[in-house]
Amino acid sequence: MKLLEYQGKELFAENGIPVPRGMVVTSALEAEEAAAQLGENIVLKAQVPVGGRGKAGGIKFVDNLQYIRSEAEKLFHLDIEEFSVEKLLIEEKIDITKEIYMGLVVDIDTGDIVFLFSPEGGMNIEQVAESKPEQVFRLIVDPLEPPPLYQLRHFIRQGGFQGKILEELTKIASKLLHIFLKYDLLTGEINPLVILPDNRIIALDAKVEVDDNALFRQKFEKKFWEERDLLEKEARDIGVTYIKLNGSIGVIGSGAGLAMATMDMLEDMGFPPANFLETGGGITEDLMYNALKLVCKNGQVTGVVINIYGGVNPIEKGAKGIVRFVRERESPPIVVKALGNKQEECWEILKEGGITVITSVKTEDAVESIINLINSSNEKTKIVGEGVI
Amino acid sequence: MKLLEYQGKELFAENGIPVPRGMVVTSALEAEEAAAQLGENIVLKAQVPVGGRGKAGGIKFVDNLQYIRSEAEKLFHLDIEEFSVEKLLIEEKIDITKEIYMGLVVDIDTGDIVFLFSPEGGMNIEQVAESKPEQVFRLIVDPLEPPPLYQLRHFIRQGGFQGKILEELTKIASKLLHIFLKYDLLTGEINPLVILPDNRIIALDAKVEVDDNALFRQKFEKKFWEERDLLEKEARDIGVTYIKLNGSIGVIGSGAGLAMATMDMLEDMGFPPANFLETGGGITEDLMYNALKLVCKNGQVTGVVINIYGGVNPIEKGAKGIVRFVRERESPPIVVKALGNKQEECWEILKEGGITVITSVKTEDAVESIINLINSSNEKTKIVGEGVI
Amino acid sequence: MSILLDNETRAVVQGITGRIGSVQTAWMLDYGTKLVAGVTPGRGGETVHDLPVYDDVYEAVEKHGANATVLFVPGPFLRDAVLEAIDAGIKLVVAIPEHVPLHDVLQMKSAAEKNGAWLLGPNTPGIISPGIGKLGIMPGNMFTEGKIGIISRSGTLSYEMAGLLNEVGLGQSTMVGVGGDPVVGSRMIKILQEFEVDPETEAVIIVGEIGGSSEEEAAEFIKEMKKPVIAYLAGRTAPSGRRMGHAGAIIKKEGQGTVESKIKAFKKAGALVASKPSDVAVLIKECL
Amino acid sequence: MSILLDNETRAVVQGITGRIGSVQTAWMLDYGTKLVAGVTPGRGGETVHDLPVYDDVYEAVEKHGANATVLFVPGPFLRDAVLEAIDAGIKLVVAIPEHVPLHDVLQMKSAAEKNGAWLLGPNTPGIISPGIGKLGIMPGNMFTEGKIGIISRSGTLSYEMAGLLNEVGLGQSTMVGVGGDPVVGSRMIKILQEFEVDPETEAVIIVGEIGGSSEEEAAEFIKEMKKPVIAYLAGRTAPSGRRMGHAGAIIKKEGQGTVESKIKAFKKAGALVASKPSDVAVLIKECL
Repeated sequence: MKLLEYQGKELFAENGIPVPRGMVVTSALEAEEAAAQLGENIVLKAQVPVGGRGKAGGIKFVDNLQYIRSEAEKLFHLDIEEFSVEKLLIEEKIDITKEIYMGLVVDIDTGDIVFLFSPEGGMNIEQVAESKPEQVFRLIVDPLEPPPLYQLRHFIRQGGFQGKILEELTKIASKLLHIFLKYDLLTGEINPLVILPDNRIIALDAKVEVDDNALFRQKFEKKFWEERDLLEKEARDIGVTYIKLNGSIGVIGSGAGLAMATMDMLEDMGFPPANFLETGGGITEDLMYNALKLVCKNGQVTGVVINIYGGVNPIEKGAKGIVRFVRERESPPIVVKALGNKQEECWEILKEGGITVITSVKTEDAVESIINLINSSNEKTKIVGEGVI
Repeated sequence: MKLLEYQGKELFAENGIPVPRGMVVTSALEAEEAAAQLGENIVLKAQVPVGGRGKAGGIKFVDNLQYIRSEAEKLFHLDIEEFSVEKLLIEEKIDITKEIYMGLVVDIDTGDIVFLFSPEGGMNIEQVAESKPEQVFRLIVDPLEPPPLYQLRHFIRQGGFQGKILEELTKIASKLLHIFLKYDLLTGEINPLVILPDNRIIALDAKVEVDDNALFRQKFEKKFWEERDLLEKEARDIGVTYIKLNGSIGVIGSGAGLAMATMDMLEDMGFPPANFLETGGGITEDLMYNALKLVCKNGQVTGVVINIYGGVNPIEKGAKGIVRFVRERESPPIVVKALGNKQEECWEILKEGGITVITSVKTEDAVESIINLINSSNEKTKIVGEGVI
Repeated sequence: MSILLDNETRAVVQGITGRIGSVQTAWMLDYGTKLVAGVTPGRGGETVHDLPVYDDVYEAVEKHGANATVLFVPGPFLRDAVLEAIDAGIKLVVAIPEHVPLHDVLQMKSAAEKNGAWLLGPNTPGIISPGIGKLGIMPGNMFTEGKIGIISRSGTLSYEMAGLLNEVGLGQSTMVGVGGDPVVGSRMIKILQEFEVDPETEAVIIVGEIGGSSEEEAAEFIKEMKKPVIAYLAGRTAPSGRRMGHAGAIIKKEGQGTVESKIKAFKKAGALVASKPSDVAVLIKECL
Repeated sequence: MSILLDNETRAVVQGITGRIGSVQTAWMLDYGTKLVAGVTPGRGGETVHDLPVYDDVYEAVEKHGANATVLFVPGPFLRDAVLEAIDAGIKLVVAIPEHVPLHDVLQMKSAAEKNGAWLLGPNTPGIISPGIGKLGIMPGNMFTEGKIGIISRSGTLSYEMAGLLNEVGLGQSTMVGVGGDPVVGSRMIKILQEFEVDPETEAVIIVGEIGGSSEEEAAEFIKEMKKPVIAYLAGRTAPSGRRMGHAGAIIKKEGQGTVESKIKAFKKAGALVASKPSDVAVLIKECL
């Protein structure tokens, strides 16, 4: 779960990392009122859960209060990577002496927590990383023995800082690490972290992503900004993972690998998948019923391949959900390939319900079967049509 | 700093260790009111900062409310090892199935934190430790890597427990360890920790001692129960350590070792010390002045030996304090042995102030000198006395 | 005959008293797995399917010489259970649960590495050595005894792969599910090294997926291997993954983690790459 | 010539910018001590008595090969400063402050032991090797160069002891203040072992106190020693059960930690025991 900038800054401020004075508004009128309290020079920042906001025109500097309202209006009408702007963060404008990069991430490849730091932060940090890799410092953090303050000071000192500024940066690094570990973050990034002319240091941005799997022990408001689609939001409520794609064949798999393999084969056969849907191993009757319903809500779907293995739950429970769905609702052609514990009971239930069952182990048999079903039903429709004419 | 039982139990309760229902009272009348809320069977416990309270009659069981007041009165008139009883803890009486010992202490000899546990707790734990040492289990706790819950479970299991009771004991052990480390305890002991007929587990006593040196970061109310004497309390305010003894020669040393060596020599010469007083290395004029004042408040004092070395502060500062004291107040004979940085300035100041100075390195020279001074002043008194008669 | 899970394996089931733990224990026992005890704190003294239940793993190690564990402990409690097992000296830890917080996974992984323990998962179907036993939730009927090793990031695809091998008469020595999470306890390359020295394994199948660099890393070792390796990779049509902000962009190397990059790495290392699971069975026949 | 503090010692002063740290640095420099830098976080780039001040110990190690440290950091911050020094590879750590929380001492001690570093203190006057240098607050004028080693729990008594030796013409190789707190970083026995193998030390004086078992433990090693050991013990008249100062001097249990028990242990081990400090100078003359 990605936090919006203002939420990330709230988290920073609560944990002692200085941020600019600012307010969150949801209308141009509120923006004007907020600006009046913040002073003559302010910044308007669109709150969207994606990067590249600056380049998309989502940040406006205003040095005259009379333009606030119109500039805010412009931002509220912006769409940034499919996200509409619903909130603005209005902040005092900060004079900057130096921009620094400081961030903690999990390196998925190595399974390490990596503390990254560069004295050359800002918009072009990626270029710095490429052209001056020696200016990006890395510290591997052992989650069982996180580095104490003095090791962080040693780490930050590599950036060429000393004295009071080094001490202040070290304290911020320590707080960022504390936040990262305490709140189960996947990313905790400050770019830029800026030094002011009076040597104060302030986090000018906040990029914070929380581990969804840790939300049971974290008290964040659950706002799932990453879902760009209503169906994807519905999927979470059902308890499955769903990603909408552009093809016409619905796919339900009991594992991500199997679902992806099915998608790949459909693509190869010229019938691209309409979605990715993974149920996980704990398939129940309701879960399968709801998953099918979700897949069929996509109007493009002309057929569905269900490819499942019995895992934690015996497999015949899912079969009941499929049969219930077909009985209760108008359904496109469905082919089910189901194997594993209690597979025979499962097949029996499906056959009694009139569902096409693949008992072989080959996923391509299921893919071929759904294509045949769709083709023959298309032909039938054609014949019926002709008959009518 | 030792906490009283009820303070220790408050600390336990705040941190999730179950304790009996109870109230603290300061009069027999309050005791009666409290008992009325706690039920028919109650226990009255004198609150004093020393052990052996039970044997001294400091605990009374009462099963009839009409006797509460008289029993409480008796306790309030008790003196236990020089401590008068100012507070009583009144608790519900607990039915006990089994008494357990659980405690954390610092082993001064090895510098280890030791977790002690015995399934045979209660009043006779010391006898158990001697006669059945195999029933007292020890776990060395590394302060840099304290044991997690599962290692504590493994430890407690040695006592022969399993299932729900083991789980509950493990949780209490974990909480006790947490308290010990979080609050800078020197001792954190529950004896007895009792199992009730319904398998609940409750801490029936609490022996908690907090490290005085850690009080700057702990928020305990500062009540220094260990001081048995007004002069000892005053010493803390001045910033020195003072212990009253039974002899007649006041002793001031700039280190504990030197002060004790001086005491030993006085004793050997037949002039036992009146006190132990250690200033530490940071002697200032005021500190020395106040220390002398404190030593001379003891009416037994017939002379004072001051034995100091320049440490963190140059030594002449203390000399000024001594001279000021002698000028301002009526003073018994004083001998000063002072060495170290700026010793010559120090001697100069003392001699100008009319103080006997020992410039040799031998403490016995100072001891002999004060004895001679006292003897000659006694003779003078005698002569004067004779003259008067 | 097998790797990691063999005739010396004496396993405990952590979380045996739970609904899933109890059912899966029965299935593992039915399959012939040598389970010696169950562990659930607070439930010591009970029995489940005639196995004694202990309060901690230490007791199972002391009394039964347990050396492996399979965990059905709920996600939030998994970390402590795994750390305990490792602390008790267990050298094969199979962590079945999914939805485990990533920071917990990192801690488990760190502890396993420091103590020289194998950690499979989390989010793994487990490990099965047909004819010996299984520690996990895979349907036993999908596997047969034989000489092909399987390493899989996907549970379901590993079952499919075993089924396809059975059809061409090739059984499996061991199937190791490394786990489907972004970060898992054991890298593919380590498992591959075990299969290379296992006298009873003749060829190895890698069932990979998009994301991460585990396959690319494994390919580095394939270059040195004597045994044939056949890979299948799922996810060609999956939409590209979510980025991790600037920091992710910095540490992520260009051109890694896609099916194309993985295929390229495997081919360069001399492995055969199948375009669908059933092709693996065809390709492997050619190698043996 | 000396133990622990010798001609190879290149020391930093942690807390050099404080009032006491600065004054004591001047005195240590006056005494000829090889100090290479000061350390105070947040004060990097300054100088104190011409010594460069760094923000961390690592930099002093990198730039000057520092291998020892003396700390004048206030008690509450001492732990982190000591842990940093040990982490930076420093092998001789002299912790002067008193009033350090015991739990902090235990952590410092644990870190020193794990990393093979000497920790003297806390609550120590420090260490002095006359003719070479001193890391600590002892008055330099009380010591002279020579061949007697001193181990002391008490700062002031160690000065007295050195002064008494000077009077009979015996200088000191090294005086090690182990610290007056109940728990200190280094046990007497370890220092004794160093003196035994130091070619320039001919005899060792132990200045002990009531409380603890450090003297009794040291006595175990004296049995095996070739060099003569003379002990003096303060506190015969101290009341039992009372802590004598912020020092560790407290008699805990019956028959343990008393002057009598320590004298008995020393005599049994073959050491000479003096009944007052000036007797030590007499006894040592007999041994040499």
